[in-house]
Amino acid sequence: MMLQVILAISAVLFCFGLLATLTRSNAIMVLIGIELMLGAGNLNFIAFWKFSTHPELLTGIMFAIFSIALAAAEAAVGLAIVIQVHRRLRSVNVNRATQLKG
Amino acid sequence: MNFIDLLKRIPEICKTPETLPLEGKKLILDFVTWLGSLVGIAVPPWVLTLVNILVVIVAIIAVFLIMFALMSVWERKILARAQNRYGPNRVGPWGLFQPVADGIKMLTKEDIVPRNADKVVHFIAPIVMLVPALILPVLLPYGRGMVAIDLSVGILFFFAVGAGSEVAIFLAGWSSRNKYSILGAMRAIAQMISYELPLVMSAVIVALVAGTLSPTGIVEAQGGYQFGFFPNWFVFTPWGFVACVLFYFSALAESNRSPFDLPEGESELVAGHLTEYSGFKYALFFMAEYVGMFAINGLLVTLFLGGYQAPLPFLTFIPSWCWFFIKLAFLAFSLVWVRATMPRFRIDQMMQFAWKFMLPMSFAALFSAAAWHYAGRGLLGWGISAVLVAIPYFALGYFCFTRHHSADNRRYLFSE
Amino acid sequence: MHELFQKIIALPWDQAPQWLFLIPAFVMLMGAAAAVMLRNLIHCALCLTLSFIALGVLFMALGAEFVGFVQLLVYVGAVAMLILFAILLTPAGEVAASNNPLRNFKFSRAFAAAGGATVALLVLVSLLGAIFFSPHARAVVPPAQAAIAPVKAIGENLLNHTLLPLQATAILLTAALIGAALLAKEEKKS
Amino acid sequence: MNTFLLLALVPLLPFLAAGITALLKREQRGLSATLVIGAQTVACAISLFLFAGAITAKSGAIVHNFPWLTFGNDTLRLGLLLDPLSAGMGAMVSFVTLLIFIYSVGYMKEDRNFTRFFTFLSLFSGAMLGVVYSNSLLLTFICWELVGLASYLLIGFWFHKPSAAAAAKKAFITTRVGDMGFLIGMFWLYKAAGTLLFYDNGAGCLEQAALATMAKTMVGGLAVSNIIALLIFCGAAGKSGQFPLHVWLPDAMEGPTPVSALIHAATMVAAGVYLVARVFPIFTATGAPSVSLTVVACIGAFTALFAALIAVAQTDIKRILAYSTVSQLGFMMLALGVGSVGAAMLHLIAHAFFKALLFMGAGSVIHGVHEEQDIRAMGGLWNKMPLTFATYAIGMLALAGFPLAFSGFWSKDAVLHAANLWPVSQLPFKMAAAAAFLTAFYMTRQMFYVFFGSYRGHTHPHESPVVMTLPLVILAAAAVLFSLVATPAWPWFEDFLAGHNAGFELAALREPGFLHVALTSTAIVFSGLLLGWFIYGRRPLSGVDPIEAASASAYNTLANRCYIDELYDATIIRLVALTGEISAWIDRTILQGAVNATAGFSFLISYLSDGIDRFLINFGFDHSCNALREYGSGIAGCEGGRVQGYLRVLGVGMVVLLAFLGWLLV
Repeated sequence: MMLQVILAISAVLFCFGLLATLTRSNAIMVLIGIELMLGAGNLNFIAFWKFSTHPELLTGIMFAIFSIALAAAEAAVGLAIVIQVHRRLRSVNVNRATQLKG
Repeated sequence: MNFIDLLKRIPEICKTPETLPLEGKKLILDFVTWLGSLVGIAVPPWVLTLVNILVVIVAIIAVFLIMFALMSVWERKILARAQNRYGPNRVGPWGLFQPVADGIKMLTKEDIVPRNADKVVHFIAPIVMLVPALILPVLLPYGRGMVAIDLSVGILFFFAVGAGSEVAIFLAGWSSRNKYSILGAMRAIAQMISYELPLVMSAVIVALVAGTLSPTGIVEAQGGYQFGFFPNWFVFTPWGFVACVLFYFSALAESNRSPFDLPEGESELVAGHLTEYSGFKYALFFMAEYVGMFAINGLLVTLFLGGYQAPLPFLTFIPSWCWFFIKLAFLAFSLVWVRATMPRFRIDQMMQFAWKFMLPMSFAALFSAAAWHYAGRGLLGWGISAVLVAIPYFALGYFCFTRHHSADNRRYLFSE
Repeated sequence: MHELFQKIIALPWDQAPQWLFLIPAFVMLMGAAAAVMLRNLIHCALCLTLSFIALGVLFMALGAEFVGFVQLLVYVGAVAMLILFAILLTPAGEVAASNNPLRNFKFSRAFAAAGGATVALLVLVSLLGAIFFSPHARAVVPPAQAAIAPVKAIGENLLNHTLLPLQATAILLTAALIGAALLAKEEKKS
Repeated sequence: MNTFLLLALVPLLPFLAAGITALLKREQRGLSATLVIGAQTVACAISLFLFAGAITAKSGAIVHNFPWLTFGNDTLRLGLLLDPLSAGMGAMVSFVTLLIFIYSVGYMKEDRNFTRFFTFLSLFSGAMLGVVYSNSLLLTFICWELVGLASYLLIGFWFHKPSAAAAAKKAFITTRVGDMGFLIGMFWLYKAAGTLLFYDNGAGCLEQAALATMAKTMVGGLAVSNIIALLIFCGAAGKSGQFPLHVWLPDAMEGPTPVSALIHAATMVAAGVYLVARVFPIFTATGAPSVSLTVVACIGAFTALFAALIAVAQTDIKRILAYSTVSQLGFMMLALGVGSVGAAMLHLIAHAFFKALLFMGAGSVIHGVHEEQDIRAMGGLWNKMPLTFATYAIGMLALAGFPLAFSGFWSKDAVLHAANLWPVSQLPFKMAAAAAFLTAFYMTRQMFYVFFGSYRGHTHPHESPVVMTLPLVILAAAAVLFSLVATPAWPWFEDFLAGHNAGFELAALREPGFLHVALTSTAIVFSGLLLGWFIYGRRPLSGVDPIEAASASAYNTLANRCYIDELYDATIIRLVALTGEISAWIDRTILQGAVNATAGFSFLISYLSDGIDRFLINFGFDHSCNALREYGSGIAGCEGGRVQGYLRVLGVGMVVLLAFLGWLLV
C-alpha cells in the first residue's frame, strides 16, 4: 500500500509538471515543469529502491544521484538557452521560437 | 524514584565537568519520568524522545542566542578598542547589558513594510533566513558524545541547509521592490555561490582524508598527539593549513562579514537587501547572520582545529566542550579583528579572488592531501604536500595578482 | 478525560513514523501546484523551491538521506537560484503583436490551456489507474526495508560499479558548464 | 641492438626528419635545420658504425629480409643488406651528405623556403641511403624513384625561375626514359629469377642458381642475363648521365649549389654506378667480357671523352664541373665495363669527396661574388678567398689526377690500369687517356679563369662563413687522405670490397704493368696542366677565349654541347610531336565521328523515351505528386514548431498506450 501511495504522489507531481509544460507559454515555466517531472522520476527511483528486495545494491540511489546531476546540467543549459532566446526575440514565449519549423 | 534523589544528583553531576551536559540531559529526562509517575502513568518512550529532542533544541538555541548577545557587545567593544575609544559601557557592568537594551529598542521600533512590497514574501524572508541558521548548529559536536544528531552525512547536511539562506536573501531583496535591495541581494547571492565552491571543496578535502562525512568522525580522526605533544589537527598539515585558510575566507564571504560585506556596503547600496527592513524583522536577520557565522566557524573548528580536542595532552583536564567554545571564541575574536583592520573588497576583485585564486588553490590542496595520504601521512608526505601547495600558491600569485604592466600605466588622480 | 488520554496513547503510534512522509509529500504537492498555477513568475519559482525542499525531506523520510541532501544542495542551492536569476534576466517585455490576429485572440490561448490541462488530467488518470488497478498493483510488494544507504557504500558504489557513468557525468557537467557560459554570454556586435 | 634495426634506422631517420620538417612552419628555420642535421648525424654515426663492423666482420654479407606484400600464395619480400660494398658506399654517402647539410645552413641562409629545402634534402638522404642498403631490386627501385623525385624537387627548388623549372622537368623526364628500361629489366628479372631479392640464402637473384638459369636461357641470340643487365644499365645510364641520356645533368645545375654538390656530383649520379656494381653478377653471368659489359665499357669510355671535350668550352663554373662529373662517371662505367668493380667504387668514393669539394668550393665562390656564375666575370680570387682557393686547388689537383698525394691520381690510375688490361680492345683505354688529358686541361683553364689574373667582375668578393668553409676543409682532407687506402701498394679499399684483407706490398708499385700506366698518366696530366698554363696562364685573359680565337667553329660546337639537345629536338622530340599530331588527327576525325554517331543514336533513343515518359508516365506521376503535395501541406500545418503541441500529442499517445496496456492486462 505504501509503495502505491508514494507512486501516486509521484504521479500527481509528474502531472503538475506536465501541466506546467503544456499550458504555460513562458519558457522558464516550461523548464520548471520539466524539473518537477524529473523530481517525480527521482521519487520513483527512491520508492522502488526502498521496496526492492536488495536495497543494499543501491541501484535506485545511484540512479537518483545521476539523475540529479543531469538535471542540474539540463537546467543550466536550458536556462542559458532561454536567456539567449530572450536576447534574440525579446520574448521567452515558447510559441514565438518557431524558426526551426519545417 | 523521588524528587529528592533527583536533587541530590545535581552536585554529583557537577563534580565531573566533562560529562556535565550529558548528565544534565539525563536528569531532565528522569524528571519527566518522575512527572509522569506523579500523574500516575508510565511515560511512553516516544514522549521521552520528543522531550529529549526539545531539550537539545532549547539548549542549543539558548546557547547560541546568548552567544549572539555577548558577541554583539563584544564586537562593539573590540572595534572600539581598535579605533581607540571605549565602546558601550553605560548599560550594566562594562556595558554587558547592552544587548538587552538593543533588543528592547528593536522590538519596540515600528515595523515598516513598503507599500509596493510583496508583503507575504517580505514577511517570510527573515523567517526563512533564521530557520536554516538555527538548524545548522545541531550537527556540530560540542564535546565528547555531545552532538544533537550524529548524521553520517553531516557535512553535506551543513551545505544543503546552508543553501537556504541564499533563498532568504533573494526573498528579502526581491520583495522589497527597492533597487538597492535587489542589487544587494544579487551581489550577495553571486558572492555566496562563488565562495561556496572553495568552501565545499576544502570541506571535501577533510572528508576525503578523514574518510567520513560525519563531523564526529572527523573530530575523532584528529584525536591523538604526534610525538606525544603535537596535536593531530588537520590545520597542522600543509594541505590542511591551505584548506583552513581557504575555508576561513570563504566562511567570511558566506556570512557576508567584512571584508566581504559588499552586499551591505553602506557607501554603495545603503544596506543591501536589508534596506527596507526595520524593527524585529531586522533583528531576526541580524540574529540569523550571527548564528550562521557561529555555525560556520564551529564547522571550521570541527574540520580543521580538532573540534573539542585539547591542543596539548596536559590540558585535557579542561572539559572537551569548553575547548570547543574556546576555539570558537578565538575565531569570533579574529573575525572582529579582521573587520577592524581590513578594507572592503571591490566587487571584481572579490569575484576574481574566488574564481581565479581560491578555487584553483582548493584543487591544489585536494591533490596535496591525496599525496599526503598516499605518502603515508608521515614527514615525507608532509614535505611533498607542502611542495604541492606551495607551487600553485606562488604560480597563482604570480599570474593573478602581480601587475605585469609597467608602473607608467597607472594614473594617480587625487592621491598624489 | 483520562480515558481519552489513554486512548490517544494506545493508538498504534509505533506505526506513525512510517507515514510521517505524508507531511513533506503534502507540502511538496502543494508547492508544485502553486508553482504551476501562480501567475507571478517569482512566486512560481519560490513555490518550486519549497516543493524541492519538501521533496528532499521526503527522500530523507524514505531513508535516502544522502540523496535528500544532494537534492537540497543541488536544487535549492543551484537550480532554484538559476531559475530566479533567469527570471530576473528575462523581463517579460511588451509582447509585440503577431501578424496573425487569431494568434492574439484570448480564446485560442484559453483553448490551448484547456487542451493541455485535459491531456495532463488524462495522463494522471491513466497513471493512477495503472498504479492502483493494474494486475501488477495486486502483486506482492516486498515489505519496506529498513533501507539505510551508508555514505561509504554509496561512495564505494560510485567508484566501483558506476565509475564510467560517473566519469561521463563529470564530462557532461563540464560540457554543460562551458556550454551554458558560452550560450549566455553576450555576443559581440561585429 | 640488432643489425637489422640499425640498418633500417639509417634511411628511416632522415625520412622521419623529412616528415616532421614538412609539417613545420616556414619561420621555424632553426628547428628544421637542427632536426634534419641531427637525424643525419645519427644516421651517419650508425652507418660509420656499420662500416666499422663490416671491416672487422669475417663473414661476407648480412642479409635481413622481410615480407612486404602478400598476394595469393606469393609473398613479395624486401630486404636490407650489409656487405662491404653497401657499407662503404653508405658511410661515404651519409658522411658527405652530412657535410653538405651543414654547408647548406650557410648557403641557404637568405632563402625564404629554408625549411622546405631541408625537408627535400632529408627526403633525398633517406631515399639515397635506402638505395644503398637495399637487398631487393624492388626496394632499390622504390628508393631510386624517390631519389629522382627529390632531385626533381631540388633542381626546381627555385621554381620561379623558368630555367630551373624547365631543368627540373628535363631531369625528371630524361631519367624516366632510363628508368623505363630499368622497370622492364626488373619485371624480366622477376620472371626469369622468380625473386627480386639480391641475396636470400642461395635463392636470391644474384646467387648461383638464378644466374646459371639466366645465363642458359637465350632470347634472340642473347643470354637473358645480358638483356636484363642491359635494361638495368639503361636506368643506371639515365641516373648517371651516360652518353645518350646525359643531357639533363648539366641543366640540373640550375638548382642550389649544395644540391649540385650533393645530388649531381657525389651521391645520386653515383647511384647508377652503384647499381651496376650491385647487380654486377648478372652482367658477368655469361663470363667476364660479356656483351653487356662491352656495351657498358664502350659507353663509359665514350662518355668520358665526349663530356671532357664539352667541358673545355663551357663558361659557367658549375657547368664545367657538371660535364666533368659526366666525364668521371664515364670513367667509372668504363671501369665496371672492363670488369673492375673495385676500381669503379674506388673512383666513385674518391670522386665523391673531391667533386663535392669542388662543387661546394664553386658554391662558396658564387656566394662570395654575389651569385655570379660566369667564370669570365671572375678572376684573381685567390687572395680574396684564400681558404676557398686552397681547398678548391686541392680538389682540382685531385680531379686532374696530380700524382702521388691525391686520391684522384690513384683511383684514375686504377681505372686506366683495368682498361689497359681489357682483353677485348685497347680503344677504351686510349679514349680514357685522352679524357684524362682533357680533364687536366679544362681544370687548369677553370683555375686560371677563376682564381688567377685580375678580377673582372663588378662586385666585392668576400670569403664565405665558417659553416661553409669548414665542410670544405674536411672534404679537402678526405680527398687527400683517401689516397692512403687507395694505392696499389696497400689496396685496402679494393680488397675490402673483394672481401679479403690487404697486405702492404711496396713492390706492387714497381710492377711493370702498373708502372707503365702510372708513368703514362703522369705524363698525360702534366702535359694537360702545361697546355692549360700555356694557353690560359701566360697572358691575362680577355673576353674572348683563346681557343675561340684559334678555331671559332670548333669552340662553338663544343660550347653548344655538340648540339646534342638540338639533335634531340630535331629527332626525338619532333617525332614525339608528330606522333601526337597524328593521334590527335585520328582522335578528331575517326574517333570523334564514331562518338558523334553513337551520341546521335542515343539522342534519338532518349527522345523517344522522353516522349513515352512525358505522355505516359509523367501524367499519372504528376497527378499523384500534386495530390501528395496538397495533403503534405495540410499535414505540415500540424508541424507548427510548437514544442507544447508536440508534447501534448505525446501525452495523448502515452494515455492511449496505457489504456491499451490496461485493456491487454485486465
